[in-house]
Amino acid sequence: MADESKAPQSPESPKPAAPGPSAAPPAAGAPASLATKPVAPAAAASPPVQVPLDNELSRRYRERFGAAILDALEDRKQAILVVEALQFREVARYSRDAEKFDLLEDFTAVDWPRREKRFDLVAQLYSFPNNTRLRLKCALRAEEQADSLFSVWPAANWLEREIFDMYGIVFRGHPELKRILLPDEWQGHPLRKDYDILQQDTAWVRENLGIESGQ
Amino acid sequence: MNDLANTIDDRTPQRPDTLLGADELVINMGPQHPSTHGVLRVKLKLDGERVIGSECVIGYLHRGVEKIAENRSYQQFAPYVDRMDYVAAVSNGLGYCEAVEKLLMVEAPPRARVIRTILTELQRIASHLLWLGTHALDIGALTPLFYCMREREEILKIFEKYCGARLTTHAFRIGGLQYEAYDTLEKDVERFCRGFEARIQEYSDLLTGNSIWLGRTRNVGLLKAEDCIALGASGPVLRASGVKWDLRKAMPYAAYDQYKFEIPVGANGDTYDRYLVRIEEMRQSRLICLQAIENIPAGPIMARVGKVLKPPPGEVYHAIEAPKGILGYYIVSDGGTQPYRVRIRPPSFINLQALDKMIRGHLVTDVVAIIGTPDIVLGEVDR
Amino acid sequence: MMPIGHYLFLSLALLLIGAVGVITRRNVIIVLMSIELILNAVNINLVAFSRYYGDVAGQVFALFIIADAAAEAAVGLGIIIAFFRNRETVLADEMDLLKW
Amino acid sequence: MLDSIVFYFFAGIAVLSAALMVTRRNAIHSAVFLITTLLSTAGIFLQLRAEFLFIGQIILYVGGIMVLFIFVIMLVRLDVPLPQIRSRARQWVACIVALVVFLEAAFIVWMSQKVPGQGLLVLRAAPAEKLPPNTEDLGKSLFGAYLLPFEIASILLLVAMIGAVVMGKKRTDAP
Amino acid sequence: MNAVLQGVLAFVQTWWVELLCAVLIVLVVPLIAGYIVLVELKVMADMQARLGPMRVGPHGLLQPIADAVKLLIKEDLIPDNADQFIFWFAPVLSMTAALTSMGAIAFGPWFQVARDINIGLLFVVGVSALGPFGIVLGGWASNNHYSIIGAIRSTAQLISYETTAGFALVSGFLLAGTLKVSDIVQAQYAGHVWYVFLTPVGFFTYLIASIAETNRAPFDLPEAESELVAGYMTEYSGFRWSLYFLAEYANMIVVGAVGTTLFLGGWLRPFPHVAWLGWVDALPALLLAAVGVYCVMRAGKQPARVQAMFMWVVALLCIVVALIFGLVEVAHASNFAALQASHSFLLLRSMYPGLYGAFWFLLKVSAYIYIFMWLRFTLPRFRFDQLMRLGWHILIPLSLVNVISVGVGLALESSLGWNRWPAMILTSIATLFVGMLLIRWNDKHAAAASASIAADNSQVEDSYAG
Repeated sequence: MADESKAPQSPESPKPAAPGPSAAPPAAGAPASLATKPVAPAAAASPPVQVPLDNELSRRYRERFGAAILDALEDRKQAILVVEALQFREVARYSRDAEKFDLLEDFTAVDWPRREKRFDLVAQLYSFPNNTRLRLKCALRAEEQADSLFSVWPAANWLEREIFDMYGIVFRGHPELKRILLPDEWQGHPLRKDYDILQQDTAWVRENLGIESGQ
Repeated sequence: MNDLANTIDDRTPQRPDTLLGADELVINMGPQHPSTHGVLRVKLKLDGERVIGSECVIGYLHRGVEKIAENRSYQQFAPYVDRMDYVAAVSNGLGYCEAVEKLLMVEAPPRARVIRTILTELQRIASHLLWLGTHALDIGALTPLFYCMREREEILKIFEKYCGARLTTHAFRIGGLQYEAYDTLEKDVERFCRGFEARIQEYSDLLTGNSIWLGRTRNVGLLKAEDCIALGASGPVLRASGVKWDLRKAMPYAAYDQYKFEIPVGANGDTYDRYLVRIEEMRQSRLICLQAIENIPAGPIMARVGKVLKPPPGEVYHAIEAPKGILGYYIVSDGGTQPYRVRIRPPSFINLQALDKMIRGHLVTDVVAIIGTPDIVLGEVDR
Repeated sequence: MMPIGHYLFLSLALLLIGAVGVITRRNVIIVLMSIELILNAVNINLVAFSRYYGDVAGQVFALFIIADAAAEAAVGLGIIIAFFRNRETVLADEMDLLKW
Repeated sequence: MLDSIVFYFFAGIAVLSAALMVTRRNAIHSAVFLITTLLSTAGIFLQLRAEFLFIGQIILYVGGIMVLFIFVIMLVRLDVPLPQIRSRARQWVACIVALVVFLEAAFIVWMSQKVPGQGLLVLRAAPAEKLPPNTEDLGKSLFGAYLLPFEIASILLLVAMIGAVVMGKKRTDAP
Repeated sequence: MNAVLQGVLAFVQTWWVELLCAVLIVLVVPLIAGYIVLVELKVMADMQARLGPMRVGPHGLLQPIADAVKLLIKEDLIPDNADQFIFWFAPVLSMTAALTSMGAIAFGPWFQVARDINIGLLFVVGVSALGPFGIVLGGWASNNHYSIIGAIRSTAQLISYETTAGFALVSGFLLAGTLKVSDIVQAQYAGHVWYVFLTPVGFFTYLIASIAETNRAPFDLPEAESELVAGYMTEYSGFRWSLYFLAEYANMIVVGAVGTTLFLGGWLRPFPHVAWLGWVDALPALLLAAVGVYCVMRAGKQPARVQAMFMWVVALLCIVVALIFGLVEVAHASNFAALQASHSFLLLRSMYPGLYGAFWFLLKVSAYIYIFMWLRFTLPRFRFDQLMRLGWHILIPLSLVNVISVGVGLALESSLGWNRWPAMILTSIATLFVGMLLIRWNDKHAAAASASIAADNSQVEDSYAG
């Protein structure tokens, strides 16, 4: 993450309406900002879209993992659990074994460059027996490594490679962590917010494609 | 055998599991290979003609769709999703529009939803037809391809009449539809559906009972239900392995809750089952279309959404049953006019992961027979 | 028709070339091929005499020799394959084990 | 006249390609030259009115045995040139053997000249009309006078086939 | 010098018919092969609800010529690491083998190069057995994995199916009692029956084996496009490629001709003994005339001058040939005493068997090749082990049993004095029964084998990696 230093003047600027860290959607940044949680500021007229989740499911998780469950939310009727990063794999395993969330539907990341914990990992789980979905989230610092979910769901293999490719997040315990969509020698991680949409690895393009620019 | 091996001098390395002890052969299939369905590259490690390992090399078609999404407004991005699974553009559009509608907390009016259902089901048939033709071609049956293209053409003509485009249709808008159904839509769909049953029978006559076809596809590329779920494989691949599960039934969207249809399942999860499941799905889609055109509700086709979409901050995940499997959209909004993050869960990408599991231990010839069965579209795999 | 000596000299030439091949080459497969060549030289002899005496017996024996050559090739190549699998070589002078 | 042209044509090709066969480094090239030799030998058979043997040579030798050779050469990856003879001694041995055999043959030819009318260089062929239809005649002797050798040859082939299968089979016995 | 010249002249004088036939074969076969390709495209199009080539000439009639020109002027590539000599030599070998083997085929009672060769059909089979060398050497010389795999596959396949074809031919030879081509046809004429009716199993095993020998679908694994790109031909282009291509089609003609000669009555017209069917002989003249007239009608509508001119040429050719046919037919049928003395009349009359024989022969060969095409567009491709299983577990035993049963039938005829028909029907039924048993037994084993592969697959240790 050589470009870590560039993060502050990141290209979020093309979005004038982009809120600062304090106004960030509460769900995503939860671990860093427990205090800002009840804000839900902008939509004053309409009911808040994110409400705390308090049902059987979340209680079971809290009971099992205690403080590791940082937050439980419901956003547009979709359940979200925010988990301590170190406990992420354990929670995932518990979800698969005890709560029967047997399908890892999707696994991805979101970049919040202004936050202290920059990356959110987001896993969408689905349970065949109960026909319900659950979203697990955890937040990571820029240089922090995550635990690979590969041992829980083999499906995580390529998904984690893609996250590594696009965000540069390293997964501990992944059998073969290398780029998947971009060429192996590519510099930079395109889905980070500080990677401009026009930016590219011109050196690679020049060398391998024999043209000045891919644009 | 062990002590025999010891009498041999130490220079000779022991490689018992390769043909004649010769080196493993690494064969490169693709990206320019006639049967890899696009720019997929598979490196096959062979012992003789038997596959002992494989690696998919993808990304040749990577365009950074998710990055583009963060720099376009919600409406502007909609045409881009058509370019992912370009043989099922309508389904992609449906998933995206519904996801954004969920994010906006609006719902498309009933008429729009029914028309969406009709077009999406036609698209499913078209996608399966293309799959069937190319898959049969991979196994060496030339003729079904042309029959399939003939029927697909009729569907594409309906699309063309509806929205002017055949392939990348951009048929739907966030909040409903832009175009009212043209006058003879029902009639066209009905004519197609009425004739289609006989056409499916034609393919079945050519393939289903053909003993060469059976020999090539039965017990080839087996994938057990547990493996499917562990690897995230969805859609016809999952159903062929015997899991009776379809998002259209499990979590109905559009207007699927109004129609009766069956979920076909396979018994073994081999190539033949995947073929049968897709054939049966075409029949079911035909039935859905016939039910839908019987009663298209009147009313508006567009919900009230503003010209500028500013969804409240938050996030939503919405998935539909695309022809190839679960097509999911995870959209994060920061309250602005552009999505903060759009994550697309491409069914092809995740189904492709199961390829290695399917082809191990088979012959190279079988790889060709198997490679088509997850029904991958590289535009979607690479995005 | 030419006198039979021509055929005999042709046969002799092939036989000699085959013998040289057997002695000088290290590659067992080429040694085997040289042996085939020798058998072939013998065939020419037999067929020529068969023609010159108007008797079909020579040709019958030539047929037997072809059958024999086929058997020899099959067994020889079988040995080579078995050997190659164990030793990864086909050089005659490296085949020095009586047992493996 | 035509006869001798045909003979020398085929004989020349046979000797030339036989020589090339034992000198090529690449086993496949050797095989190709051996095929050429065998084909021209087949031509000589035809010139000798041994039609059945001609086609037998092509089908069995060329179409069968040589295909087997090429198959094995490809299978064991012998397409790389191998080192030639290590010692000069062998070349000397070869030369001496060749010389000795040649002298022997020349001596026999010289000896045979002494019998009048039967010398190898003057012995002429039986007249063509004396020859019966080749294929039928061959068949009759094979299944008549030579029935026992024929059966033995077929048993030999069978044994060879089984032996080859046994040796060529991949050993899968567990330790 | 003079002596040599005289020798050559004498040679030509004795052998001119044979030489002419040989030259004709070498010149005409490539053209015919080109048109077989066109017919194949058209048949394919017809079966697939399309039109096929339509651009060059009316209904694409000139397409083969355009293709040939394209192939000839294409750049001729030799890969860097290829074995130059063998790469050059292999396609020539294939083509030579295919054309040489035509030498012993009788396209009608006259048209045959090696006329009195008493090994007859065996020559055809033997020389076409050289074809695999062209394939295997070409594949090896290309220095390409696809090519080598294609070459190895094709060798194994050809050797296996040659055995079946050989046994099938033996059953025919047994019935005919000779190897000589013209005698085989005469035997069928004298016996009042085509041998396909006496030994149907022999014919069908030969049919299947011949499809496999010519590498046609569903046995086209050596060049299976979807797996091996183009198999042994992958690295070939331009002229060399077209040599392979021609060899393939020439081989189709060869196997078709062999099958026709041995099982379908060679150049005999259907029911040659039935006098009142004589009007059938007028068919070729009428057909050709019709084609000629059609060409004349279409010539005016051609977009390009060249095309129109070519159409005229084709039309003229057809009509001239039709006229010759007609004249010969008339001369044969008519009985005018006045004409009997005329030299040209006698010449025409003597041409009759040759011309009509060739017509019927080629018609049967075309039907045979049509079966090839039909199967190609209907069936998927075999897998290699299935192909081998079919060859070794079903076809070879079946054809072997068939040889024995034909032998038994002949023994019944000669020693017990049975009629040929009942003897053959009885033995054919017995053979069919054995065939059914074989197929059932094989099905059981095939299921077991594929199940074991499947089991193997699940055992293969894998880490989901990659």
